[in-house]
Amino acid sequence: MAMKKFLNDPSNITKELLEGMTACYSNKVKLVNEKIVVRATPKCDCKVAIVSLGGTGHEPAISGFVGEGMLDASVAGDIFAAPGAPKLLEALRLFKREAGIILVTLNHAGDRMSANKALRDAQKEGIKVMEIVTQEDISAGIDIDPEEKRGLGGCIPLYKVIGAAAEQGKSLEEIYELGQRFNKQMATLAVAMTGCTHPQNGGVIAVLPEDEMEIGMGQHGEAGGGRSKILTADETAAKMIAPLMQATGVKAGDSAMLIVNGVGATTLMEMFVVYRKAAGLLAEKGVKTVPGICDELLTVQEMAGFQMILCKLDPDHVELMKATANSPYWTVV
Amino acid sequence: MAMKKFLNDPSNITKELLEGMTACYSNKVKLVNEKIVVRATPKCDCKVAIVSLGGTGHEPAISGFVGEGMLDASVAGDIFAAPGAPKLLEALRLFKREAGIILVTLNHAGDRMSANKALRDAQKEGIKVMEIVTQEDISAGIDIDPEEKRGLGGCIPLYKVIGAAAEQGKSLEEIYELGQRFNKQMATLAVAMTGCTHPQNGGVIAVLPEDEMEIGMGQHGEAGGGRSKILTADETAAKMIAPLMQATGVKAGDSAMLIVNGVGATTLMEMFVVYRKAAGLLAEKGVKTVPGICDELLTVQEMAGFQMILCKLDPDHVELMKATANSPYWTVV
Amino acid sequence: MLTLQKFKEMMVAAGVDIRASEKHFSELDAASGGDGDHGTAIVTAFNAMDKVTEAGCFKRYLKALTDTLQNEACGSTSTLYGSWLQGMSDAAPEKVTELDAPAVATLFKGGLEEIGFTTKARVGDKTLMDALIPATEALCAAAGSGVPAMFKAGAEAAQKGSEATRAMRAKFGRAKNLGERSIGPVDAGSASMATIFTSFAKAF
Amino acid sequence: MLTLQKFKEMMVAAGVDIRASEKHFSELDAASGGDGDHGTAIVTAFNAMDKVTEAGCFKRYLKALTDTLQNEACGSTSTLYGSWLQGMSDAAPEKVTELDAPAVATLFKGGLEEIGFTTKARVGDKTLMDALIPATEALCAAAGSGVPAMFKAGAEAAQKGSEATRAMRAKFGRAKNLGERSIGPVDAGSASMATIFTSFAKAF
Ligand SMILES: Nc1ncnc2c1ncn2[C@@H]1O[C@H](COP(=O)(O)OP(=O)(O)O)[C@@H](O)[C@H]1O
Ligand SMILES: Nc1ncnc2c1ncn2[C@@H]1O[C@H](COP(=O)(O)OP(=O)(O)O)[C@@H](O)[C@H]1O
Ligand SMILES: [Mg+2]
Ligand SMILES: [Mg+2]
Ligand SMILES: [Mg+2]
Ligand SMILES: [Mg+2]
Repeated sequence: MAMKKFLNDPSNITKELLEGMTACYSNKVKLVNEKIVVRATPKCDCKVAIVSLGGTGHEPAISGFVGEGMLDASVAGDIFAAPGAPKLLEALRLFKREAGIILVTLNHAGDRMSANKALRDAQKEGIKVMEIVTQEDISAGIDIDPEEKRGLGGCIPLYKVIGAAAEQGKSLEEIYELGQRFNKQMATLAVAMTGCTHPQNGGVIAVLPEDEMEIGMGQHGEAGGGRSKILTADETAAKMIAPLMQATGVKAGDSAMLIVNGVGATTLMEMFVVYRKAAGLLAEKGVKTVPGICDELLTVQEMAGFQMILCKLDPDHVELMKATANSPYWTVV
Repeated sequence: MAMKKFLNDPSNITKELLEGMTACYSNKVKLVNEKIVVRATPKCDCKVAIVSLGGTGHEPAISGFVGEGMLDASVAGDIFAAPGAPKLLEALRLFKREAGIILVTLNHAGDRMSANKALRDAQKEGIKVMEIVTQEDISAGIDIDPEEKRGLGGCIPLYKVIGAAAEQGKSLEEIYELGQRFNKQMATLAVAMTGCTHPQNGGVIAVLPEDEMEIGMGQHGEAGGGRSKILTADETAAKMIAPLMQATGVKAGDSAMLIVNGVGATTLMEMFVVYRKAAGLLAEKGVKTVPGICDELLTVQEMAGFQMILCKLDPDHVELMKATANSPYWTVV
Repeated sequence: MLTLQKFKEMMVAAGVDIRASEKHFSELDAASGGDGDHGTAIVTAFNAMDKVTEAGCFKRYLKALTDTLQNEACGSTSTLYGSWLQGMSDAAPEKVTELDAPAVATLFKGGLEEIGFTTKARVGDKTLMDALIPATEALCAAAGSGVPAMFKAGAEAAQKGSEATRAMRAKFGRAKNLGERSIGPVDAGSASMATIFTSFAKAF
Repeated sequence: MLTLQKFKEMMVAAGVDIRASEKHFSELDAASGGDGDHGTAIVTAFNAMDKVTEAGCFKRYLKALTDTLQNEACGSTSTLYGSWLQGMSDAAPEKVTELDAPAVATLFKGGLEEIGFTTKARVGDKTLMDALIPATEALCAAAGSGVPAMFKAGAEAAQKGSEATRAMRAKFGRAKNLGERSIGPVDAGSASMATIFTSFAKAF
């Protein structure tokens, strides 16, 4: 069966998509060194730079969040594959500065190995960089070793918070502290209903039976563990928000941000229905939700499903969420 | 086969999705009279109001474009069904004002019939309203009677232009003039690769053979006419941009905006690849593209495909595109 | 004679038959290149009309149907059926609960006239008008033979009109861009309209 | 003796065999709960290495392979194979184009040591280490029997190690969240590693 995707030579996908994105949003981003997306207008190098890395095929993430008040650079690998260490090192060199760099790494084997190698090399070259690793997928358990938790869409609100802090001129240590605090107070759970097609090899990833869904699906269709018959939107929302509340520890009076991150084919219509129920359950418990997001942020090709991301917010995080942002896919006036 | 969607009672979808959207973006929009989405903070009634109507199931459209610098209200019907005339009349009453109202209607039978009826009734009540009908789908031909052309995603950039003009305090006649001028200079062409499922009755709309795509597909999976074997992204882009250029009449030196509106399952990755080629072809002809959009704006459930929208811009349109906007799904800093 | 009570029973009967064919109407809509929801739309319309409790007279009952339907139904059905019922209500004499054959003809003539202002579609355009126009004409032509014969004639003409849409190209509604490929299936709206006239005849 | 020329031929042979099984490796990746791209990744790596023209000596050839691979390949493969080749390059004596059996053992020992710094995975964790560790050990243990015997022993051990991953639960990489359900299929990375050792043995 022919793959139902609009593509040219599969080995050029990453190159072409980055060219397309930067052509479309030419007022916000540009492409340098083939795989590094940076702001069209760089911010003052007196401020801390925020850099992140990741595979492609998850658009708009990660490059779509480069811009004022968000990332300074994203380093792209290839479809579902982290960039190699040399490319990441190149990016760190580009942003070498007194103020320092925060590198955000999602906890996946490939990303971690590239980051570790690049960080060792950067250190040798005297590049000042602190790493924040996101590991917020609670599908394998809430109280397990963070090293066992994958990084899913929670990196995106993290970019927002630390990006805003960097824009305000906060120091490397301050940003690291408030970023880690944010990082530890967020949790994500994913659910899938269909598999997806790998755009380079046409292989189908994560086939699910016709009447089943799976809570706990990973960022690339990797299986999770919570298969069940298809539940209603409200049942699904309830089943996901409960462990997320437990994991983040939100309680009455706390502020929180709820994000429903569509991973592909699931419509915004459905995401709104799910959001409504989950937000209602938070409200029932007395949690104050700040304006959230229903949108595709970090996707898994055309897979049907979504990630529910819950972030417990401290007062400084609430303020940073409101700060101006101007990336292609997260804009705050 | 069970429908692979996150839903509750199918007859409540519209209600629940509107509640979810307005809960999520509570700082921007709110729901009144069950089916009318208005701004959280209304603009001064000394300014012209912009109202539009349409069926649901196309999220984020239309309600996701209510906000500062965009729509004042959207009137929702039900899945793929325009609101009835009484609901639209209610909305027109809510925005009755000296400055007047612009009503944007997409050219679909149901929408037109509701709008015609509501406009007749509004006139009797002394509500000042001028209608702009979008009819920019060139799939049935370029030079045919506009009444034969459907309204597709081109309404969204139109909202931006006239929304910005209204925010600046322009008069009803001025807004109507620049809106119609914009309207007549834009064109849309859609392509689909898969059908979609109607979320209320589970029926499959527009089945396509495994190895075929169709250029000219309508807003609800209605068939178009241009079936072919699956083409590459570049071939598809070239095949679509050529008639769009002809229809809009863009030529060397003109400014234009290019939008790739994903209708459902097609990934942003693919849209970028397509955008890159189409923008390249425009550049080859000497057309100056302003920053565009690759995103899901007006969708057709989980259908794989996209709409390519080309807008020839006059200098005033270029400026209006840059003005601040703050709706949930179109934000300009 | 057509009593208001009987007419209400006919509406209930039509609702039952419409619901029984819901899926079929949606499939016809999709098959001829529409958006596959006509069954959903027409059932929603009948569900709305079922809520009407108004019992005063033909005029007020039909007006109540019009308002409820237009408020609760969406899409083309809302305005088309809204106009049809509105036209009948307008044509109904004041405060009457029984209609003789000529008055029934006037009622349906009024409905057709009003819907004709809402849409430009006529016979041959592959819409519900292909059932409604001949049905109304046959029903009126049979006025001399009494009310039962009128509904019988209406039902036959509606079914024939709907069948004839198979060979037509859609020129209105969502299916119009399909061109040649819309030829083949019966138009969804004409099918539901024919069902309504058939139910009317059976229930009388 | 292993000449640089022969080693290059072995690399080319491995590339041919790896390409022939590309789809198989991706399927194994998906089957055990990974993201279904290991074939794509490992072929990209060999395509990159094919571009290396450096011919000076083992050390420089292996360093060139490392750099090209790390620059062009992405994902886990980039860093894992990068470390392996880097370790071999570091262990190779300067300016040498022929290696005797003990020197070959030193080369592969160096590769294993370096990759061991990059990942904590060891035998039993259902990764490429399940092929690489026993292969390296068997290859080194056979050093007394000459180079051909070394590669033969390496190939056998790699295949056996890879086969053994069937019964294992993934603890590293993308498949790790699958738990029990990762039991059954062979680990993709171990399969490609076993293919490489088998190609080496055949091509020697
Ligand atoms: N402009 C029109 N004039 C007359 N009938 C129409 C028109 N547009 C649609 N119809 C009728 O409505 C039917 C479709 O109804 P429905 O599916 O409920 O509406 P929608 O087009 O809003 O999805 C068509 O089969 C046709 O009979
Ligand atoms: N942390 C790790 N340590 C050792 N090997 C690993 C690790 N992570 C993955 N692998 C190996 O890599 C293989 C998957 O490779 P590949 O699919 O190319 O990478 P990716 O996980 O980036 O998609 C696995 O089958 C496993 O053998
Ligand atoms: Mg991968
Ligand atoms: Mg419809
Ligand atoms: Mg329809
Ligand atoms: Mg993989």
